Amino acid sequence: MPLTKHTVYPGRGLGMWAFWLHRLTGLAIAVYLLMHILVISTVVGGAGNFNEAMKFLKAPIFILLEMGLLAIILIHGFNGARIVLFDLGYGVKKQKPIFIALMALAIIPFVIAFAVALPHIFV
Amino acid sequence: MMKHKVLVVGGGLAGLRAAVECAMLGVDTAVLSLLYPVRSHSGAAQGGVNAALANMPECKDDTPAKHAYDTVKGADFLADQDCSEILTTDAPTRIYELEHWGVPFSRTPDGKIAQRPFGGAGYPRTCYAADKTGLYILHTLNEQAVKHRVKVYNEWAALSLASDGAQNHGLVALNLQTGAIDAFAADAIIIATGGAGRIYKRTSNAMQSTGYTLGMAYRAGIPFKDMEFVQFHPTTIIGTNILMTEGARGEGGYIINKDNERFMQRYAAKAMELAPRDIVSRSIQTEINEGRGLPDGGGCVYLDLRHLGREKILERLPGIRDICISFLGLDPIEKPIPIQPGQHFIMGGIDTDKDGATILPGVFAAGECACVSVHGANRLGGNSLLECVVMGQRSGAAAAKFVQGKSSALKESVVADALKKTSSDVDALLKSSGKERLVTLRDAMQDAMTDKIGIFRDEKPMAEALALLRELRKRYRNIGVDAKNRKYNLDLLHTIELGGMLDAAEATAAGALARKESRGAHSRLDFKTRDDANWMKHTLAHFTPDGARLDYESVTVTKWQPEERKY
Amino acid sequence: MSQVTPKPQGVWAWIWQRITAVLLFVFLGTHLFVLHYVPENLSINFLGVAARFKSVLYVIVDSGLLATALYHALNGIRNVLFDFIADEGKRGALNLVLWLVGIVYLIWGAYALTFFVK
Amino acid sequence: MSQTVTLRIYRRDPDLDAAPKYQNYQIELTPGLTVLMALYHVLENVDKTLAFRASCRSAVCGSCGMHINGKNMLACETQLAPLGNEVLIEPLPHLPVLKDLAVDMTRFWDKYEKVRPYLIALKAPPPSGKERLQSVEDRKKIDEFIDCILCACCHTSCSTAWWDKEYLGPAALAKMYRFVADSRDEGGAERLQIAAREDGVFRCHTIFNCTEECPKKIPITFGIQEIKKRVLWGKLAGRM
Ligand SMILES: Cc1cc2nc3c(=O)[nH]c(=O)nc-3n(C[C@H](O)[C@H](O)[C@H](O)COP(=O)(O)OP(=O)(O)OC[C@H]3O[C@@H](n4cnc5c(N)ncnc54)[C@H](O)[C@@H]3O)c2cc1C
Ligand code: HEM
Ligand code: SF4
Ligand code: F3S
Ligand code: FES
Repeated sequence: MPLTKHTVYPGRGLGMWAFWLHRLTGLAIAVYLLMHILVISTVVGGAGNFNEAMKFLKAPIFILLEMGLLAIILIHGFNGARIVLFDLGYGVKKQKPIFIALMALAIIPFVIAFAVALPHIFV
Repeated sequence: MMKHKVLVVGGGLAGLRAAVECAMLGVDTAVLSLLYPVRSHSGAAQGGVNAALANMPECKDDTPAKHAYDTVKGADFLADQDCSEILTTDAPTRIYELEHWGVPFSRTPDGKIAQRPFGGAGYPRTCYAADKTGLYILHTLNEQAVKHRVKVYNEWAALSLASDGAQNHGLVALNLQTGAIDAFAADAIIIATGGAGRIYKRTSNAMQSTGYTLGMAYRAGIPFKDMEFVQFHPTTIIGTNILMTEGARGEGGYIINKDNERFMQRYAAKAMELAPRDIVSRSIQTEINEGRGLPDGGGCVYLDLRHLGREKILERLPGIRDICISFLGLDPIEKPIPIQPGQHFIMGGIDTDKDGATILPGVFAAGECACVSVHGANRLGGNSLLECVVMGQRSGAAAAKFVQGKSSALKESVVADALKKTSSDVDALLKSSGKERLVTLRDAMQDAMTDKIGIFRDEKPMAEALALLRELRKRYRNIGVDAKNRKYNLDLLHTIELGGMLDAAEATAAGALARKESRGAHSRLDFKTRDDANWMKHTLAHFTPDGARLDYESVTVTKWQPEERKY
Repeated sequence: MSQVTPKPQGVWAWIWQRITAVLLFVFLGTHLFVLHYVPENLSINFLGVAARFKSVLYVIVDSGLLATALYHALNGIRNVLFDFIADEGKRGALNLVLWLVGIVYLIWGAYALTFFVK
Repeated sequence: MSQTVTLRIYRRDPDLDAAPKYQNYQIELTPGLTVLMALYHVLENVDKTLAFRASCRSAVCGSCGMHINGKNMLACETQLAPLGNEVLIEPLPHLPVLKDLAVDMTRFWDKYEKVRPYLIALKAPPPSGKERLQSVEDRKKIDEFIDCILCACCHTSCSTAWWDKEYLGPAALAKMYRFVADSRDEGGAERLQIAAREDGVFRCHTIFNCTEECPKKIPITFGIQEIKKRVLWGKLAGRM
């Protein structure tokens, strides 16, 4: 028998967006992690190859991407803290304000990192 | 063809309680229900269920006997007193049992089941669970049915009984989900299909409380008892007629007409809005009839809570406020609530004995559709849920006993014949080019019942209504349906239901016209007083193709002689 | 009433997902701090990395990160996929694949991390 | 001055239609008109083949859960006027459609039955035959969760329940919590075993749609989290 089709529930529950953010960022970091380990581990192959690869990655565009990655990690990490909090039994009935507060909090380390990275983007 | 020892029709309080009883006794039992059991109208009951538990300090010396007396007096002495005594004697056992099964009753400070006062009762003896007693009991009984693995045929409508005249062998039913018609062979059938409020235009009952199965039993030769006794609730909201509990007036609400007048002072100067239900209903109806209704002489008056103030409304009547906001789009803190009296309960129904047995062997009935009679001419609040669990249990036990003691085999051929006949009837209905339509006939019936067999009754309008209903029954033979597909065909279902509703309505009108007195909920303008000499008797209505044939049966009196009803 | 069939319980995986999450907060926090808040580290080159990999403390942090992140990431992927795979057999196969990937990565990563430690 | 609203209704008889059709019906807005009453108007006066479920029309029976303008709600308690000029009415998401707005609830009831939805009392009732005592405070603990009317609005808004057909889902778990939190229930360990299985509480990703959509405002996710916690401590203490 046929079902109605939805991929995302059309309601606008903040909790659901938090879930989707968490899931997509998690998967993104997971993919990145597997690549990252491979790339960095080429260091065992000696300076030549490694520096060759890294020079390529030093372009400002990659630093910007790096900043994007940081944002993703911060979202996932701070929301992860929210999930763990709920699993310990705290704050379940206040999920929305807690989400907003944590996301606001996550902006702080991001801004600092961005400020540090800024000079390298425009070299 | 499906086969069961006991087949319960209806999954409300009465049906589920009966099914659980049979299952606990080890009898093969199934429930056949038009609605998923938890959707039954029992879930709408708010106030509570009566039993003399003597749990509150104010009711330490309450007893089942006092409860029985209150019931008989409330019934205006038309109840069979032995039955009322059974009802109230079984009550504590049944309520404790519900508690053991998990009903989340509200509690007293010492942890017992809490009780509240209700109209017509000498003590606070209505056990309650917040303002959702019916919902919680219904769900708990459904849980017990799951526990005892009772098979449920969900969304099946019973259409006709399969009787050979001497005994019943099963029934024929329509599977709404597929549109198929099939037969069930069963040694015993328990009909527990609830009220018939939908024969009226304005009713607090659910859409599914049509009373179709009353007509089904009636056509199989089982008489109705006391159909003319219909309870009207004074305060149901306009439009949907959802109930506004008596608590709204209990907290101090006013009722006003279009001139802003608290008109109850003209009808019951002392009790005002808190006069008994029937009196308040009659007063409101008089105002409307005499052109002082709203808007501009229309069909309602106002229940005004504004003077109670925001705090009190939020604290004591939050449920009422929610209903007004959701269903009327108005906030009673700021605006008065348009209300009108509405049909609420039928005291009469399928005639049964004190074990739920009807005169047709193999057919039992319990709950609001049955008339034992414990409510007589007027039911007390909180006694109806009680009747469902007490009579549900008793009819379940009686059906189990009947099945176990039965020697003669089921005649499946009778069931097969019934299936053939009913199937061809339904096929014919689907194919029919009949000119008449559901909505026209139904609206005419509902209007006639509401206007002429309503709160006030009088010879002439009642005779007109009866004639009209007989006419409608004739026209019904020429009815057709527009939706031709089988699956989930609501047009077909509602059209079939109308047939049974017309039977119930006609019998109600006939009984009312014949009863020349005023008793309980039956209030005649031309015979204003109770007449025990001539009318202390039950009306029995028997089916004939031309309309009800009436005869009468005496009322059982054990301890209490009739006296004037004063509160 | 439907019979309750005992199935393998995913509770421990769930618990470890939380434990690794908390650990990651620490490890990843340190890792990112070292990389993003110390400006010299922003440009990655062989000498820098090799130098860091000589510091025992750093290697300990990154080893911890490696193990927890691998577990957390692969178990996370498993969680997502389990929403769509109901079949017991396929779930088993997926578990196996993820464990293999995890172990291979762990060995390879550990080898690289400790390469410069003398 | 009369105002009209367009009802855009999902129509499908799976026996006849390969794909759903959306049909428009114009309806005149009257004061207090609910979505359900508008549907009855269409059924009785415009299109008699329309199928939907309803009974109590007062938000207690749980029949009329539907997907209205993108959210699950009870048609009977929803006023039409604030929903705008065009109102989209579809069946509850991700349950097989029987016909039009009526869905096949089998899967939903299966989950309900799986959680042993009845009071498990191992000890006999008090010898007096009277009620088990329960303090007012203990009774309060189940206040919210006993209000469930099994309308399936929660279950059909939960993405996990959409994807993982085995997942018990929010309604069944809310029912489980209703017993877990009831001081009279003695099925604790048995219930937690059920909750701990692969199809149990640990498949909940705290999406919160269930809690958001429950017309009875039951904090379902809270209940699920409470069960998780109990299973967790049971596991850690080696009790399970
Ligand atoms: C708003 C309201 C409030 C009330 N409050 C109280 C109160 O506080 N206290 C009190 O004591 N009483 C109260 N009552 C009265 C009481 O609720 C009812 O009398 C009682 O619940 C009826 O229960 P039942 O089991 O007989 O029928 P119902 O609960 O109506 O169940 C009928 C069953 O029959 C099934 N059915 C119907 N037709 C068919 C068919 N053709 N084939 C198969 N199945 C069919 C339905 O699906 C349903 O499952 C109230 C009534 C109303 C309307
Ligand atoms: C900063 C530390 C981190 C914290 C606090 C954290 C927290 C969490 C938590 C609690 C979950 C469980 C969600 C659930 O079951 O619903 C989760 C899931 C997940 N995490 Fe993390 N995480 C962190 C870092 C990472 C990293 C570094 C990766 C990738 C390498 C990652 C990838 C994932 C994935 C793929 C999921 C599964 C998503 C899902 O189930 O929807 N996480 N995380
Ligand atoms: S928990 Fe709420 S949404 Fe879910 S079935 Fe119960 S009442 Fe409906
Ligand atoms: S929406 Fe579903 S995933 Fe959990 S919080 Fe509710 S059950
Ligand atoms: S019709 Fe009963 S909940 Fe809407």
